Amino acid sequence: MVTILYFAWVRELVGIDAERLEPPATNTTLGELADWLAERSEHHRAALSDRGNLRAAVDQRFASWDTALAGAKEIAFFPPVTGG
Amino acid sequence: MVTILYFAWVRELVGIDAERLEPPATNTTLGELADWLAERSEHHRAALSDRGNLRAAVDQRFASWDTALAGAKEIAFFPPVTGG
Amino acid sequence: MITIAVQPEPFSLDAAVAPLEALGGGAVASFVGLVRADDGLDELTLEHYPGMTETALRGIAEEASTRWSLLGATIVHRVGPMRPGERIVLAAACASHRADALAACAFMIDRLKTDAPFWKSETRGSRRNWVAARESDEAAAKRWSL
Amino acid sequence: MITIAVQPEPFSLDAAVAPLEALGGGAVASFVGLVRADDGLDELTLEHYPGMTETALRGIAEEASTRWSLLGATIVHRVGPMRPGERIVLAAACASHRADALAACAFMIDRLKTDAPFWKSETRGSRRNWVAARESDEAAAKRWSL
Repeated sequence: MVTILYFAWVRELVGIDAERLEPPATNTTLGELADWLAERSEHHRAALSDRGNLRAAVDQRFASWDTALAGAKEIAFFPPVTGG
Repeated sequence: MVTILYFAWVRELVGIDAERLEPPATNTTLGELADWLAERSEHHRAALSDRGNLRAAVDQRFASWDTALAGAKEIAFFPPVTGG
Repeated sequence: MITIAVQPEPFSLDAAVAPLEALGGGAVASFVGLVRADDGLDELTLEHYPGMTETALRGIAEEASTRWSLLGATIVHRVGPMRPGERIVLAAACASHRADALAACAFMIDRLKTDAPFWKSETRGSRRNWVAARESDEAAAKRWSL
Repeated sequence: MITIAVQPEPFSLDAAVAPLEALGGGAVASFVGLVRADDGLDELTLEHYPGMTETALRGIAEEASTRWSLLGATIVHRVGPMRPGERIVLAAACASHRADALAACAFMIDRLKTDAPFWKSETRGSRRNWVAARESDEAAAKRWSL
């Protein structure tokens, strides 16, 4: 099982801030997982389809779409950051 | 009459912090005034002879030794500054 | 000495830099980012990623300590709702030489803009919108790339 | 808005930057120089040239305001005797953009080291000596020459 977290407008579009899921083993990269999640609902699709405006972290580290997910426990999707 | 001010170790070597003097009209530059002042006493000489380690201001503005003194009211001699 | 704080409460500058000033370094540079009252802004809200935020801020302060000769670095970042004029963030560095403290402070605030998981939303009357990331922030962060 | 203070009293950072923070600029950079306890220093004493000091500091802050887009600049410099760990000087700048505030702050403290009439003497036990000017300060100030 993997914990999926959503932040900022990604969270608002998905409609939930977290979910626990068992992604299929065929999802080996972060990009593949995002594609799979986008199929879960219209809300997921709206939040996750514009990859250019989406960022992610694997186990609390910023990650690119080709990052391998092997062993990942917590994956987060969010907009480009705007702190400071 | 011109007010001459001394600061820091220049003040300590001269032994006074200020004096009011009427320099001869032949002192047209700051450097010439420093030479004339150095003649006033052994203390003045000790304070004002090492020109490389001496700085000055004319009417509260940093000035070089060739600065013309025409009309100057307040002239100060001091070491290189060490504030901040 | 690295100090990281992520908190909803306002912070005092004097209190935040006191531990840095006690390190004997002689030079403390700090940067404070405040909420601007742009276009009638009523409230700015900072959302963050608890856990990852602290790790990211610590990583930024640690990298600053690697790149410059520092005695200490502190980052304080508020989260939650804030009003115009309130402080959002503090990045501060203590060094023996002022150039190190100033450069490290500039580095930390630049990196913080792109490398820490915070998101700003703005409220004006009944309207709320998410702040878009700025390319100028990406460019500012990249100038520190080795 | 330019604020200059030359005073024997210690100063609060929060109080000193509050007027800058009230300008709505969003970015306040500040530098604090402190007395280091070098080689068993007991006391540092700052002598200055009353009148010229204020003019020189104002000139430095005004030049910073000319070179960068600032909403305000503040310099506070203590004079008289100080103990290790005490603040000597604050240079702070407020801007809409952090790069302006940071650069102006660095400029002011560099210039202050060479362009303002202050002289430091150090007391260790019964010995007192005048601090010599440093060539590195001249070099740091010169890098801002246009």
